[in-house]
Amino acid sequence: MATDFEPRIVGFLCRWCSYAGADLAGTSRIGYPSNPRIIRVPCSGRVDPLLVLKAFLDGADGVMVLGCHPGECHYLEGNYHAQRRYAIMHRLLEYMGIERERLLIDWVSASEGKRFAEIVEEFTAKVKELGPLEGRLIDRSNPS
Amino acid sequence: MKVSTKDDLMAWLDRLAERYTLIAPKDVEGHILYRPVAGSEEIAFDFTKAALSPKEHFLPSTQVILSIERKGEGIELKEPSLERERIIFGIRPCDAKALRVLDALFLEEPIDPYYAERREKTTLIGLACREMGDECFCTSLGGAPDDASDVDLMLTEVEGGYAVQVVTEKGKAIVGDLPLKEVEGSPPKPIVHEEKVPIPELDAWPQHFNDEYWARLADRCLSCRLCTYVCPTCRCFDVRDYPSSDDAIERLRAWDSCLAEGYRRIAGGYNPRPTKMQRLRNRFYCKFYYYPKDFGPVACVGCGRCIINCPVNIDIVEVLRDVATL
Amino acid sequence: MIDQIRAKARELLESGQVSCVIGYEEGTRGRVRPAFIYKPEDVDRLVWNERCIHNLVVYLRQFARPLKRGEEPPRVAILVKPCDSRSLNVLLQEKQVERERVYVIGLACEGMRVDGQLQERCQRCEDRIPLVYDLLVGEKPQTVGHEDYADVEELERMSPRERLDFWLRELDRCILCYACRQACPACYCSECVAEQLDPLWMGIAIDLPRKWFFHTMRAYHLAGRCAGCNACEQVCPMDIPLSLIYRKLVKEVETLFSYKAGLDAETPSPLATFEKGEELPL
Amino acid sequence: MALKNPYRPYLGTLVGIKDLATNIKLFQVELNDPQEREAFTYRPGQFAFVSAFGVGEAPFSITSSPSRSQVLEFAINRVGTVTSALHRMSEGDVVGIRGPFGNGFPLEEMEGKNIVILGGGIGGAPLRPIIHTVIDNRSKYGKLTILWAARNPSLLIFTDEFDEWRAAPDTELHLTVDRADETWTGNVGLITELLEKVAPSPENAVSITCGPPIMIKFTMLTLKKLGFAPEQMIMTLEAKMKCGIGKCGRCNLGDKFICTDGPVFNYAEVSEFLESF
Repeated sequence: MATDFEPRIVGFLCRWCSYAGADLAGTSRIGYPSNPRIIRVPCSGRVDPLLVLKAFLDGADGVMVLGCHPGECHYLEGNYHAQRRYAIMHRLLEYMGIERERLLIDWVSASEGKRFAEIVEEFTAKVKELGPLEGRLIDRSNPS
Repeated sequence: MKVSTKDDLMAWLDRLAERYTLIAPKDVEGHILYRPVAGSEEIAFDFTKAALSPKEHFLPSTQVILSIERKGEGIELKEPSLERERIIFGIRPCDAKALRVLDALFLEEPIDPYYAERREKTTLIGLACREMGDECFCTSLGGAPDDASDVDLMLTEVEGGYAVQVVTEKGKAIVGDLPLKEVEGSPPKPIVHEEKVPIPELDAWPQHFNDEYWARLADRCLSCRLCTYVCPTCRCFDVRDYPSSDDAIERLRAWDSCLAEGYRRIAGGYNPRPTKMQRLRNRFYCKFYYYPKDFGPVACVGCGRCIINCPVNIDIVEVLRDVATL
Repeated sequence: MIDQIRAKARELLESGQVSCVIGYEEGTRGRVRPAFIYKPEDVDRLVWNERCIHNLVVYLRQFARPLKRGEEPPRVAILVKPCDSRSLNVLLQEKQVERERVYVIGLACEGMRVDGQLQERCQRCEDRIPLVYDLLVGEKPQTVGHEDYADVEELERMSPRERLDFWLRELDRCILCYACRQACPACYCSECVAEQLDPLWMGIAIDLPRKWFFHTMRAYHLAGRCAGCNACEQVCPMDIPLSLIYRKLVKEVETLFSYKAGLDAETPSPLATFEKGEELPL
Repeated sequence: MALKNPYRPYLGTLVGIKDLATNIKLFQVELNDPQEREAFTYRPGQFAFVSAFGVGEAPFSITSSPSRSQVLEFAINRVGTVTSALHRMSEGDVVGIRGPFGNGFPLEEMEGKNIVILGGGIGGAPLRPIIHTVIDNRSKYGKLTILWAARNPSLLIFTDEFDEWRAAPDTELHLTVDRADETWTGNVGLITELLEKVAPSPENAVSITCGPPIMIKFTMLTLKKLGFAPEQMIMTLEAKMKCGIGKCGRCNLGDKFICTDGPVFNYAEVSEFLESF
């Protein structure tokens, strides 16, 4: 795969934890790849898995959903719902032909700036390795 | 009659495929669909009826009708056009007649330029049916399995190859280097159904508009779009923009169906046709009453695709018989 | 069996217990089709045979509203096969159907046939008698089917790229006619994501990416809710192997949560609930 | 493409945006190309598609009068995706205009007659040009009676023109709202109740109605009661449309298309289909 491929990544970040974690990474001057386009959400439980599908439909090569660690949800149970939904979505996506590694679900607290940077680094590298998704899903294949 | 061997025919099609986009019946995972082919070996010659008519090459299921680009402060509009002339090989007489039905609407002023261009740039090579399929009723609507009226060139399977009949100038223009041999006799007549389906006269329809019949027929309708999408004459479409990149937009036109629940729903939620009875009734009235009144031809060619595919056995032939006796 | 069905239908209609009996009748060209019987004198139209392939539960939603303005919604009777009964349970659990508004005539079933061939879903059916009914007609057949997911596992063994190619090849001929959705009892949203334009999910295009999106989206929505009646695959005019998607989900939901949809009318889908402290393999 | 493409909009610029009522704005559009501007002639009652590029287009009645306004005006209620996108726009933004479409009002037939205008809410938009036409050519028409209604006072449109309408010779303006607020001192009640009270004579008269479907339906009944014949009852209808030229199939009313046979109809033409089109 061409090394100059810069994957398009969408990151859905819970405002109570991982978004703050990303902030912390920034203020602590911890460098990480700029690939993710970050969307702040109120809770990982808010990230309807259809949003992930939509991101892939419109050209994302990878999608991250980051929430609070289980048991630490600001709304008590949002991330438990997310966990179940994504357990299924992961399997479904992989079965429908999108590598499981293109969708990352993980938990990052507000104090884990370093961990956030590591996750982004690792995920970006992984998606880079997998190559672009665009061109496979995006191709218009209508007969005329 | 003039006859070409199948080998000569295939070689000729291969030559045509170099100059034209050749669209032909193709076996796609067990379904016959009209698709662009690179050469004649991809063509399915032996089939009764394609799953979809070649309508999709004149009114594509989705097409860009306008490319909208943001240029600085301004906006630039581009109208896409077809690059190559096309040949559709193997169109059945009923599907060709369906194009005549669509012509009545799309080529009436103001002319639909996208449809018109596709018609203009396409030559139709018809393939006569040997016999009518179980669900076919083209002969009840003035058609025939070997009707050559709506194609440019008509082929009929005969012993040793295909009888070739040049119908129009367009047909004449492409037949040039197809080796033909004069053979005694004429192509065999196709096998047709003895019994015809009664097609109610125009005046018969209005009096039944409020009949209970439609509600009972619609009880089992699933409100899917199947019958309208497989129909060679249904032409409803939707138009909507979709962003194709950060500063480019495509205005798309796509198939739509009068059976879909939200077909008539206006912004704000009001739906003038909220029941599936109203929507299903509209389909039949459109085909046999509104369309002929507005544009001339009946909007049904008797291809039978809706009968074959309707999951709940809403059978247009049964409906026509019922309306004739209501 | 048919005499018993007709007798019960007549009794229910004559006594006014129900306004309509949803069953099967002979259609045209040797097909059986859904029938809606409103009058006792019409019950002889009802049939029961191996061609009664439809899942009639999908029709219950059209009786959720009053037939005439100002009236209560009608009470109806419905014929259900074992597979259909599980989708009825799903709707009961999701409060889409009120149990007391439906009289359920359950049918013991030896499987449906198309052109004499036992349908694949019936070869896999492990139920054979409905899981919910007011009246059971017939006796439980001796033989039951067996599900081994062999075809699903074959697909699982492919690489994701091969699978994407597989699905794009299969979905290529989809025309987004939505027959699968319309035939599905569990697809009852008043406005489907597929048609929602604000926010803009799919738009109106009928193209390969959107076909992939639609089927994946619908599958996700049916995870933990699909009872496996296979109506979607049955109605597909393009014979897209949709059961491969839905059975995969049934399999995963069973593995992850030990749950099968529609076994009863009480247990909610695992995707509608959670257990505190659980950790799932993501 | 050699043919004139009826799907290609003219580009126009929003030269003015004014608040008309809650969620209703008046958009003034000037076509960018001077030749196109010159060639764009229309009649009261016709409509045009307005594009919010990136979202789509929707049909709106042209609420300006050819005789009065240099720019095209549209009164647009924010209800759906296209209208919301338009409401987000500001002056100077580019829109698309496709039209004019439809038949417009039968102005010639209306000459010499008393005219009763019945407008409900945003339904007043297509009626404004007819009011202007009658006022500007006052001697050509008989008495002008305007019944103007809305669900509540904040939804009445063109309120800044009421004084002008009232001041015109032989002209009456009656207002009503379904629900009053603390500022409202006028009529409260449905337009049909007001219509019964005002009771315009059907003698040598023609009524023109536009409003929500339910209002049109009941207004027709009241007009009938007052003695209006179906041919005297004109209405202008709206529907979801995608082309404006009779192709897309969506706006049929029986065998008639609202876009090409309408949007102006008399009751005799469409009564059969009005209930369930």
